[in-house]
Amino acid sequence: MTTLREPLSTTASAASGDGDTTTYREAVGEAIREAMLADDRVFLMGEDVGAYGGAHGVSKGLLEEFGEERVRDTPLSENGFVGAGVGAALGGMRPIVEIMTVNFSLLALDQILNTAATVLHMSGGQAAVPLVIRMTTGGGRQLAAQHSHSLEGWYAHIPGLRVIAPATVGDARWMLGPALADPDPVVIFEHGMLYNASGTVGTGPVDISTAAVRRRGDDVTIAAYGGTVALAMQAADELAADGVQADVVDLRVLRPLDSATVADSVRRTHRLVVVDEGWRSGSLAAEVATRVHEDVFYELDAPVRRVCSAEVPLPYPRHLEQAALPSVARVVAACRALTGHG
Amino acid sequence: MTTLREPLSTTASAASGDGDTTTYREAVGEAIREAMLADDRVFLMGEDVGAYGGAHGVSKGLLEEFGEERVRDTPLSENGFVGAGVGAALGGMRPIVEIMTVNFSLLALDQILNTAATVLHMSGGQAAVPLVIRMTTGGGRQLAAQHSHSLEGWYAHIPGLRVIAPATVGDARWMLGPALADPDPVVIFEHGMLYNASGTVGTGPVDISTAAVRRRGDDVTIAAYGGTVALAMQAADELAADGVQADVVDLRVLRPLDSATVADSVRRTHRLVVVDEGWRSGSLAAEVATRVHEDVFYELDAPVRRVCSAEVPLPYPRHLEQAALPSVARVVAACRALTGHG
Amino acid sequence: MPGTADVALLRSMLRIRRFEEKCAELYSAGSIRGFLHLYIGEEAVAAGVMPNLEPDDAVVATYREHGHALARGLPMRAVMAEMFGRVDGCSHGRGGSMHLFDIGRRFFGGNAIVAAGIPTAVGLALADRMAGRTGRVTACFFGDGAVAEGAFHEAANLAALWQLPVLFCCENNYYAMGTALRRYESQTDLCLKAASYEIAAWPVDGMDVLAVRDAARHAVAAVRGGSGPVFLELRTYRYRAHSMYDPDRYRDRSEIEKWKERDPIPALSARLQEHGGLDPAGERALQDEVAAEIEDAVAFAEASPLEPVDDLERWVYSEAGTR
Amino acid sequence: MPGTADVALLRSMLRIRRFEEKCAELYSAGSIRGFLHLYIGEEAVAAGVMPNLEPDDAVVATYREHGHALARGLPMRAVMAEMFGRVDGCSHGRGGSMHLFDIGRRFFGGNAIVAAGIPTAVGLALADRMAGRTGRVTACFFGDGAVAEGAFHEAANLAALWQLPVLFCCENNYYAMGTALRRYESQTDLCLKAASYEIAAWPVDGMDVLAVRDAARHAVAAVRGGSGPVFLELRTYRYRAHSMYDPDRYRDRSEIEKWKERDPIPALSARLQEHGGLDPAGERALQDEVAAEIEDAVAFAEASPLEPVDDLERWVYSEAGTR
Ligand SMILES: Cc1ncc(C[n+]2csc(CCOP(=O)(O)OP(=O)(O)O)c2C)c(N)n1
Ligand SMILES: Cc1ncc(C[n+]2csc(CCOP(=O)(O)OP(=O)(O)O)c2C)c(N)n1
Ligand SMILES: [Mg+2]
Ligand SMILES: [Mg+2]
Repeated sequence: MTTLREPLSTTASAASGDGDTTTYREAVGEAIREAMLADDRVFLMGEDVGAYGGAHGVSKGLLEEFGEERVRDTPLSENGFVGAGVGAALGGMRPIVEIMTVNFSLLALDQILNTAATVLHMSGGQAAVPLVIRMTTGGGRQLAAQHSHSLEGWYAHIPGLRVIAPATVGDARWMLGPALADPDPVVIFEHGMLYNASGTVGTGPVDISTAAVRRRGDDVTIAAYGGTVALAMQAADELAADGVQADVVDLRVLRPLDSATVADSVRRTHRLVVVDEGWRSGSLAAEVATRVHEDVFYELDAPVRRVCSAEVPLPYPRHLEQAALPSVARVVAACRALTGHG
Repeated sequence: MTTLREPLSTTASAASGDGDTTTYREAVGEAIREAMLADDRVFLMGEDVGAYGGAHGVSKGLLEEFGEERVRDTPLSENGFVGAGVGAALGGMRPIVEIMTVNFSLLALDQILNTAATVLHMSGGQAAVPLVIRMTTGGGRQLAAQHSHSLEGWYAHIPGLRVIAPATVGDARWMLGPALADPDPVVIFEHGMLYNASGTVGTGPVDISTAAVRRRGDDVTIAAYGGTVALAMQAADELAADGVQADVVDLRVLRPLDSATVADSVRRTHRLVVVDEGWRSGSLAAEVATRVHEDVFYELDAPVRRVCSAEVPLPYPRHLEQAALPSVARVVAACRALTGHG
Repeated sequence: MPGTADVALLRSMLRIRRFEEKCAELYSAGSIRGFLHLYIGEEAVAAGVMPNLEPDDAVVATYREHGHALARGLPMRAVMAEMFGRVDGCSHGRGGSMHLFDIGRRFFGGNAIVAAGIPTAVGLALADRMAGRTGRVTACFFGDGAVAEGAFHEAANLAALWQLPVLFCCENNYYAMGTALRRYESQTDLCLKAASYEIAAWPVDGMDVLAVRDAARHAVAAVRGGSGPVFLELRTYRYRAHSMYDPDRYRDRSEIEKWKERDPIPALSARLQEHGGLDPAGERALQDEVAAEIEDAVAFAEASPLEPVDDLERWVYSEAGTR
Repeated sequence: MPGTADVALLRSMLRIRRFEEKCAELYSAGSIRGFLHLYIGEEAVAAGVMPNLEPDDAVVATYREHGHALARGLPMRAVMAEMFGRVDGCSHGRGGSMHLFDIGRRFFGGNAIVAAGIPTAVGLALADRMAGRTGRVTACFFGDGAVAEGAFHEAANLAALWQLPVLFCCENNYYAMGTALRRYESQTDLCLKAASYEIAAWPVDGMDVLAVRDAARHAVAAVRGGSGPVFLELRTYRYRAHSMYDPDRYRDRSEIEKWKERDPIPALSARLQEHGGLDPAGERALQDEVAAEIEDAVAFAEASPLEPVDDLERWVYSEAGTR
């Protein structure tokens, strides 16, 4: 497990004195707990969020604290309970619906795209859906071809949604509040490899509209999100040992995508590597790259490089899975190729 | 209805003497009929493909000709019957599964991604799925926010699938055969605005691995697919009147995406406009643009431009729907901006 | 003994029928576009169920929902303007025929994905339960075809498991587009599906508006009482094609004619006349009143402006300060 | 009277149990990774159903399918090598525990999306029917949890509507991960779901391998005869946690202990010994034989190479000339 270091700077909280260390898992759980304490309309619903304690242990203890009405174990019925979440949101509640993993979210995608994201528009502005959907994403745990997808890019394509991907313990702790305050549906991606990561909680709320610069450097920009931010940070360390200083942008808000922060960085560095665990073709990285080409083409010394997953359903054996996923080495190599330090 | 003109060149058939004119609808129907006559393993399955004649009239007459076993009306159960198609393909049949429109395909996406596209890999090469899935896509008929999606880009993101988008009557007629011959799953997108288009049938089969250059010009490249190819051709006509000659590339095969043909064109024209009916952020156009930036960055006079749909669920009223969709005027304007003829 | 309530039912059905006949005309004329799904023949269902609901109850419907919108009390003007795509439409013109909304009247659309409104209804009922708004009902209308979708089953189980106040109104018109019920369901007794979730379920003659009204009254009372969901299978028939695109080749004309013999409008009218609840002059007055309302609605819709193109990207996200 | 067939059942269950006990050990040792879902406690189901199937029949299973793979006749070596992710694995090492495949033996996986294998099974049966391969059966295994998924319902309707030769084997172990059946199904009699599609359905004591074998024999015969699908609800219990990640906090130890009293392995062993089908020496020999087979399989798996990294992108598409 990679431990994320402290962000060097975030656009959010005035980096306070709260130096408590906790895990990402606990940070998410605490965020849910706080929201439920603060607002009766908030409840948690999903497969095994209650008696089991959450497939990833996030909601352990919440059933005992809040009871079965507000910590609602559901049947295996992704389309059904996500749809019920949409209805409950229309009915004035503030549901947090957990889809165990992004892999199963395909079963609920109709409800997410065709109803949750769309009903405000097709009702001419009447039917807002203040729904939060959380799901685990990503590979790296040898869960093989059906349990390792990284489909954030698809969700980031859907008008009407806000899509966020907390990569730090602080963001995991503090982005849920603003997500629940948002009048429209928000999808939160939690990378499965992050739950055990520990870091400082800091203070919140964290703003859910902008990317965060996690490290400053003038030679190359590395843009990443979710599970790949840690890779970017490690790559930046390795590069620094060679005298190459990388700016690391944690995209963090995938829709509406804050490409302006990336473009600003590129204006200084003139080089960009985008790291994305999605399959390369049609990846979110393509959107980031395209926007940067569109916006700051003449600032670029070379075309944007992408470090993505190989275009293969993730294989079970570790050596093949690791070869398919973005790695520190591949990020470093891409940066070196751009900076001429190859 | 826009009528597509004859392709100036295709990489396919040696542009034969067959000058028969027919509609896109009839061409698809005839392709299915021919395949069913030629191979007992081929059958058609989907909602209303039989007694109704196909929601878009494509399969009219096939039930009468082939009977209920081979022209199989299904319940409204997209996940179920697409999954049954996967199973039938594993069992040695060559199913053509029709999903009425891409909008409903979300309900079947689990079967498509997690089983159809993945089972070959996760079985270590044993379980090939020779399945063809056809679906109607796109907007333009005032069908509003839930019936007008253009999600080709999502399917083009999925390893294990081949994704094709016939834009001409000839491709509609001749791409099905090779799709059925493919040992792996092929998804075919038919744009709803094309069914009434008429054109010459030509001869086949048409190759399903390469893009087709539909018109030659040296000043700017317009890449488009499916429903937007006709816009690109019209835009090229308008530009020609001003002395700007556009190369029009019909992408046609969206996965594996033949970006090499686009790059080749850009090497001559040094300018690229990508037209895509998908919502702009995370569009297939982003992938095309990114690849061109990656591959021929130094050939470009200016960043690639995208003409996509506005990021809004399509509204019902015609004036708003048209404003949201790519248009000839927007394509022309993008080309003019690039060629300095603005 | 028929009373004014029964005349109101007749009026309700007539409004729907005449409204839709006008819509068909306007479709041919090009004023209405996109998909248009007519409810003609099925009016007794919406007209019979709706009077049992209170303003605080909620309604979820499908793309074939003009009847439900009108019976729920959406002003005909706003519905017609929506058909035209004008700013005074009940969905501000954005939705059209398939997406009629009026949140103030707790009319939650207008969902054009088959069966997709059913989980929404379950969620609305869940919200009522969790917020302690006891006694509220959410009525959800959907077709026979929707029962084949997994979404129906998932939602039915949730509603029954959590004992939620949902009234499932399955409008069985025996066809899903061009596919007859017996050609797509292995077991055509749809009440059995509900029963397999322990949901009380019963069939109702959907061509008899009084039968519908009475059955729905009992069902609504049960749901309101908190004993969990109820499922009504309302057996009815669509006279017209599925949509304006449908060549309607999949059924015999004689089948349609047979159902028309049981048309709920003349049946109720005859009954009322027989029992003295309405005389021919009263009936004529009713017809005239409805015709005038429709004429007024069309004029209203025609006069209503189109939304400015500059507003295209409105309502993708809530406007600041909405909540 | 017990016979050699019954000893074979005992062997089959023992192979599964010991194989999985070894896997749990190897998981702790790090040789097996990812998800590992143990079937321990449920062996009587796969062991009892499988002998009724012929080589031409097909099997579809879930992520909890070691038992089904072994009972179907996949060589233990190939299954163990797959657990290790090695090239000699039955899925060439690509799949791991959740994706065991052997198309030659018509074992179609190993699907780890709950309920997603059910439509596949329906399609396999459809292929048999359309290709005129009468008398073939497709057996589909899935858990109680899968019944809540829409996919089950859509597939059940298709199978019944088209009278396809599918044997639905619902392994009801009363839990979907940590959620008890009564907490997620409004009606816990799962046979009623099947019945609502006109599918013959009956419950079976899944802890009694002879009962399973006999029930499955009748069911397979019915399906083979062409009278459409049959649904068996096999009542059983999982002794271990859902997966190696599961802290198993959601049930009482006493519940587990109660089910263990009905463990099918000692039960059959006792029965065999009582009726003279097996003596203590024979039982010891059986145990030794199984232990030796497992030892051999582990050695085989350990010796099998890893696939070269350069082959990473193989099998995303079929290799030329495959068909
Ligand atoms: C998920 C989905 N699949 C297909 C369609 C296309 N479609 C629209 S209505 C319809 C038939 C629905 O039949 P039923 O539920 O009986 O309602 P009815 O139209 O008869 O009122 C179909 C297939 C759709 N809108 N949504
Ligand atoms: C569609 C889907 N949702 C959730 C999961 C996560 N998951 C894996 S197994 C399981 C429980 C399944 O229970 P059941 O069907 O009873 O089978 P059992 O594990 O008891 O054999 C869950 C929730 C999944 N794999 N697929
Ligand atoms: Mg119907
Ligand atoms: Mg279970």
